[in-house]
Amino acid sequence: MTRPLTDDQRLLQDSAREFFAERAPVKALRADRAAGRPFDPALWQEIAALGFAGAAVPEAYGGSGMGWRSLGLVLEAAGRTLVASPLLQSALVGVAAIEALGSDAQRAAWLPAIAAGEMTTALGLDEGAHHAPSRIAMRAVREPGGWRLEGQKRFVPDGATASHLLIAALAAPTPGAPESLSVFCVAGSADGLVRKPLAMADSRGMADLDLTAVRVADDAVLGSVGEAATALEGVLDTARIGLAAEMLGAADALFALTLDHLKTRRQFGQPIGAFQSLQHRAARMFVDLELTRSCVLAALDALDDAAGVSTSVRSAAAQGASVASVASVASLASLASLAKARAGDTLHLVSNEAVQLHGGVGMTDAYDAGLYLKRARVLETLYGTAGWHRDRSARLDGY
Amino acid sequence: MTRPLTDDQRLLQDSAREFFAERAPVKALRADRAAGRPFDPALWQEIAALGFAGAAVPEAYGGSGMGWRSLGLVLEAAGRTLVASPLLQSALVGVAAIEALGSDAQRAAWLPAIAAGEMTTALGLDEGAHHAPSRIAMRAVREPGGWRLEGQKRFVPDGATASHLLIAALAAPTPGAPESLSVFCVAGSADGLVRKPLAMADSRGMADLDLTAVRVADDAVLGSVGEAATALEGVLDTARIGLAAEMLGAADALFALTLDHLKTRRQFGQPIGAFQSLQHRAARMFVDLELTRSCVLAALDALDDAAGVSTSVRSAAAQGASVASVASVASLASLASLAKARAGDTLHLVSNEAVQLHGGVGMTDAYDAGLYLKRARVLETLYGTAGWHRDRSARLDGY
Amino acid sequence: MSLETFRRDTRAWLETNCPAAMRTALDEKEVVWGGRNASFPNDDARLWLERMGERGWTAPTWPAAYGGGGLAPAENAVLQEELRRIGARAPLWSFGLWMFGPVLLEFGSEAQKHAWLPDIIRGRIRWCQGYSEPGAGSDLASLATRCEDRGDHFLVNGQKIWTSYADKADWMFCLVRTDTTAKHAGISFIVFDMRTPGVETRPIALISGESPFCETFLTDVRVPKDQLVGQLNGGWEIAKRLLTHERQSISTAAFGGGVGLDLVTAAQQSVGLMCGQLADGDLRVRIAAFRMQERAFHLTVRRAQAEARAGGNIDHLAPLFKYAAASVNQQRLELLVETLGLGGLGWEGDGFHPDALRATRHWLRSKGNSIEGGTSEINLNVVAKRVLGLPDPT
Amino acid sequence: MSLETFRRDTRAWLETNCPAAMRTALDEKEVVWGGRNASFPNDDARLWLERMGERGWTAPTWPAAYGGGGLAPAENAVLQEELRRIGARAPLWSFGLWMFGPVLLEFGSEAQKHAWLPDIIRGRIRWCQGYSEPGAGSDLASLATRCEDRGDHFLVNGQKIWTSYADKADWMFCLVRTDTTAKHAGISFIVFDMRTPGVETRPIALISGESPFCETFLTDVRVPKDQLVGQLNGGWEIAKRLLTHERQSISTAAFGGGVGLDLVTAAQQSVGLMCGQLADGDLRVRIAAFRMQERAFHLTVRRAQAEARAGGNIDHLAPLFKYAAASVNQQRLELLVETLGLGGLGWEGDGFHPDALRATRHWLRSKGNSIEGGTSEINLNVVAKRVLGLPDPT
Repeated sequence: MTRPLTDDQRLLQDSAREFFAERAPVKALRADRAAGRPFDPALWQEIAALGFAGAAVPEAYGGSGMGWRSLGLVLEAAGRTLVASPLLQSALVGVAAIEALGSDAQRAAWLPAIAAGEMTTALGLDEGAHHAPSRIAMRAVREPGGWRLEGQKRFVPDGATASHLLIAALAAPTPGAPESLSVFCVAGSADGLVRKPLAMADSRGMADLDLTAVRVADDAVLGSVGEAATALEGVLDTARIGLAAEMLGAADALFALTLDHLKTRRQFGQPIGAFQSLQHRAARMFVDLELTRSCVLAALDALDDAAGVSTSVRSAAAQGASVASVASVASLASLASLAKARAGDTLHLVSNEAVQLHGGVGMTDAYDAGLYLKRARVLETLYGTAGWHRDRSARLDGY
Repeated sequence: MTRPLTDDQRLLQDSAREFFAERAPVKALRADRAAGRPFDPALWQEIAALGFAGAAVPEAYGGSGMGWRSLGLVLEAAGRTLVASPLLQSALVGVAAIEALGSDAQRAAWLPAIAAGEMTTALGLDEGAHHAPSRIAMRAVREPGGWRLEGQKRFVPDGATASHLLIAALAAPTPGAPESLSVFCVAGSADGLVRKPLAMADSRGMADLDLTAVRVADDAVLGSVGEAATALEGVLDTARIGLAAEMLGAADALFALTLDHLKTRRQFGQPIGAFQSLQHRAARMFVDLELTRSCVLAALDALDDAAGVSTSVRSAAAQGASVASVASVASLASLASLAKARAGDTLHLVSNEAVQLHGGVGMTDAYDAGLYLKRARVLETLYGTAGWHRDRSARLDGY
Repeated sequence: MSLETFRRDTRAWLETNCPAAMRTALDEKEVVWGGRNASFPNDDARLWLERMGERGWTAPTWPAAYGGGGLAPAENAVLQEELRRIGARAPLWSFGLWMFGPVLLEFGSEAQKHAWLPDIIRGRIRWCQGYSEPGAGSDLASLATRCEDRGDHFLVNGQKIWTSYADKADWMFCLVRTDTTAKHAGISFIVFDMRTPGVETRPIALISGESPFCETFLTDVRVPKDQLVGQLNGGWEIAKRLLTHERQSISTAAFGGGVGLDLVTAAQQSVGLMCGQLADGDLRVRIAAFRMQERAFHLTVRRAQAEARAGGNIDHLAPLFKYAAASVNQQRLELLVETLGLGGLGWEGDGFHPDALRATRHWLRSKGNSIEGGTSEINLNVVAKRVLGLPDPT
Repeated sequence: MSLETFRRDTRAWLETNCPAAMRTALDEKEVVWGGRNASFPNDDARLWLERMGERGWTAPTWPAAYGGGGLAPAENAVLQEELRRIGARAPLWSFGLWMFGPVLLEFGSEAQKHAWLPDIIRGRIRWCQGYSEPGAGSDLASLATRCEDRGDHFLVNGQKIWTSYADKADWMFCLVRTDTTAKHAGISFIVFDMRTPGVETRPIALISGESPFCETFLTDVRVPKDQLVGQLNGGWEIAKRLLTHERQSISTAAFGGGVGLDLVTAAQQSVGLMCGQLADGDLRVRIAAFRMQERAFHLTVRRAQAEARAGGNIDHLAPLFKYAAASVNQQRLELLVETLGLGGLGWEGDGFHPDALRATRHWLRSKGNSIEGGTSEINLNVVAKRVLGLPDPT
């Protein structure tokens, strides 16, 4: 845990930052917003061509096999300029779900398609405005040769645009058996699926989904029904950690913008950054950012470690679950909550301080601070607020 | 609610501040601490002679009948110099308990004695280190002509020195009837009562009490068994509000001490109070203090109003409980929690900032800031921390 | 006339003259701002302004000589009570009434008062305020809009910013630099018609999607010399007076006071309960802490009002109000948006409850509360220096 | 000698020479400070210091010429690993080892090194640090203790404060003013024996009841001229180097690191549970927030260590550590004391659990964490100016 960046990772970080700064600066978000589209499909093809879409996909499946930390660095770079591409939902969440839950056949079918940027996914999990993985009502009913899905999903990121939807639903493996969470891969064009795009404050694409008698075949179940519940938590933790990386990038870039303003804006005959109360506020933000960075990097490392562990555990499954792997799962959950909560608090603080320290100009739509503020709150809310993760953290620690 | 001070109250405030500054400055606390006594009995006689001990006692019972707000002003003045006299336990809590629960005969017997400084009381309520009025285990068992008390009380303020202890215990009015909280007046010299003085960090007197087969007569019950539970909440709210007044006084005086230091201590060629980050911290403390002052005054007013209401309700009891009085009880509880929580947060902040802004000298025992810090935490904890009252406040508001 | 008689007459007049539709709560969208291009939500609103304006009761205490109500303070108190009694709407919102009028009464010439006050009172001219500049925000006195004496007129060049509704206003009152060799002592206070050639306005889009403020560009604007208010280079004194008016009106209005959703109700509906308490324990604690802070603030406003009524001095509390009002409103809206979850982060459309969309916009707009009319930092400076007596650096 | 051989020999030597009693956790009360009046908790502790001192392994990397261990960094790493492996106690705590020694090696004359380093290594002389003065705290360079050149000696007059254990020390290293016309460039670094006539110490009672610091009064103290370290008026450079040593040792020690009660356990025992969670929901949330902050801090320390080992530059994190370590420790102890309720606010006596009494004293002592060795304010200044590049006021 907490390894310094390797040379490869440094190179990747530099090239990702450079790429997004060049090809998808904040003004690209403005252009997308003006055009009423959540993101630019051409940009996604470039992202995929650079190997970012397949960063966490093993080489055997057509990915670059760089691991979660590397993907985290890419997400951090994307966060810096508020890029709202399918990276999070497809390259992170989709890949994590297929890796963790899917069969070998599904991995072979879908992972290369995601890595190539041809297939995009969106996880349909929550059914209300708050993250609540324990409150799923969507049902999958057994039918001959397949399943019938009935229910609604709300605020699904990329839900209007993804080629495939990964729908979490309650299902029983056999009639009468207890229901548990399972995940179904549903084509965006499926009959009975209605996608209603939502105009969010941050212009990122989200949609409500209505599923009425949506029929899927047996091979649409990721893995098999009844086995997903625990693994899904791991997928969500992966999502939270990747999201935290994106948030760190956004906070970091916004802080840099703010520092720049403090150094150049003059009032009362000096740069306002010479006023000690503002200096101390900036210094405290710096402390928060560095602490957050440590949490995000440690959590990404833990994902890579867990990937290693789970591989070895898989091969040694006959000997039973190892204590170490249980401990590392608990610690992964804990680290995921730590990273998401810390990134949430830091981004919250930095986004509010950025507007305030910019004064009037920070209130204008023409200036970027407001775009960061709006994106900040959406990211803070997705997959659990800081408060939700503090609560979870206490529960994980047994108090 | 929120009336400006009357001329009488202003006069009282000035004379109380002057008296305590003169007769009981912080160095008197140092002398008491050195002498190993919780307070100076001679001082208590002077306090009583000035009418402070009977400030809230009606004139009919030998008090000065000035009301709760006036007593609050005296407590605030006492708080400024950390006076640890029986004012809080006797003049406030004892009087409130006897007023609210006692029979006419008990009022006539005890209130004049308290006002004269002859009788002092201590409320034995909590049985653990945290305020928890719903977790009382002390039992009062019916015996012919009286009651037998069995149990323990912990951290009773003035518990080692009060002439009488007001012990909250569970008792059933008739054999087999459900038990409820009742309050018993026990002489300090009673057989079976063991008082163990505690050396607290703030040098204020507290004691643990062991009651083993302590026998009291029927007339030791405040009012009658089974009727105290609701009224006791009101007594506790009175205690919390008076305590908040004392805390406001302590915070206010400590802030003044700190401001003075900021104006006189020089580093880097100027008074440290010229540094903007310290100016802003001082300004925020000022805001907190003023907000706290408003809460304390409003809560004291509400006590006086409730005293009026309860008198009129008592006379109009035949017509049934009025909606207004129920509302005002709820609002009194809410205001008490508001005042105690706000005073707690403010005193916490001011006491920590005072030590920090004084630098090294604030860490020395010879300087007063540390005495305020220690007293602060004890006052913050008594009758519910700020967190406890926030929680209660949410419960009172139904969420 | 005794106060009792005045009350009886007033009540009778209001009974007759205040249309029923004007006795309902005023929605932001139905506010009447008056002016040359005044728009009214309905005929009753027009009638109500005409009737009140005619009696001078839009400005009850201003002298009758200029069209004001000429009421004594005690009479005005009765009038306000009677208006509140029937829930009457304010007939007119106006920077002329709130800001420019009071300083004109104090600093203007007799001719100026006669020229401008009656139209303010009747709501016929809508005013805006030219104060801040791109380079002069918190440090307002560093303003640079140049005003040159050209013999029979002034020539004004420069740029103003954060001018509320400049695009809808008829006239501007404006701070300009008439002496570049002095800072505070080189500022003058002038007024001019927005139709004057060389005046251009451009609305500023805010992060909330609204555009209540404008940039105003002044290029070779000719201003007649009798439109200088007060002394040449004496404008800073007027400016300070005006800022006081502004800060008071901002903090007593207590940002978005009556706005929208109740936090606790929203939380109970959106978050749900567990063991009888809000299911999100962390949010619950923060809501409780906030509500206590909000209540402490309201109690402080009430205490100050009571003390002021009793003749006490509450100057030391003034900078506190603006600071605390901004902070309380911002906290409330942050918590409200968090309580609504992703439902509180919509921009538009059917997917969101209209109240939630309104909350989102208010939340974004509230970020300006601690900036406009004196930043929170400036208010803390004022508390530190003027109230607490802390020294300036040497 | 190969590292493998070194490890084998070291392990064997330690096996033979480190007494079993010295392989247990070190309690504060059993720390060996050495000095002329050294006290040892037991004979094993004395033996352990003698043996380690003899090999120079109390200062493993110092040159053997002065009695040090003369080890290469890689060898020292092996030694430390082997010491950790058997859980060996530090044989000696010493400001001489941590602070004075390193600067003496850098700035001292050959004669001075031979005079003082061997005794430091053997723990025979205990040193204290004369830095702060009543008028020179955060602004250390304004120190005023005068040091006059009297031909064959210096004459020193003044007062030092916050001198750790001055009452128990044998010698002091001390900053003095040798030129009153320059601020930083008028400071020199001298050392003297505490038995010199005119040196008086007085312990300062702290709010925690302990007295680890002293005031030191210097009245006509004669100091031989060869006890000037470095150049006359060149003391500030040494001072800065020393402060860096001090801050590093403070923040890596991470205030009260292994101290006392576990917060969660204490809370569960003292507060109780409701619906499976701590009954005090407000306290629970604050404990959770704190523990996450604490963990974030520890992860940052580890990240910095890993980056430093990999040759990365972590200078920008240095002022952060002192600031954050103080804040984390203070928060922890505030929460611990709150968790213990009134039981956490005792001073002494049977009425309190010894662990609780210790918590109270630690809580009070922790208030100094953000003051000593550079206040939190100074650290934030350093972050703002040196790390973030924010300007000084003009």
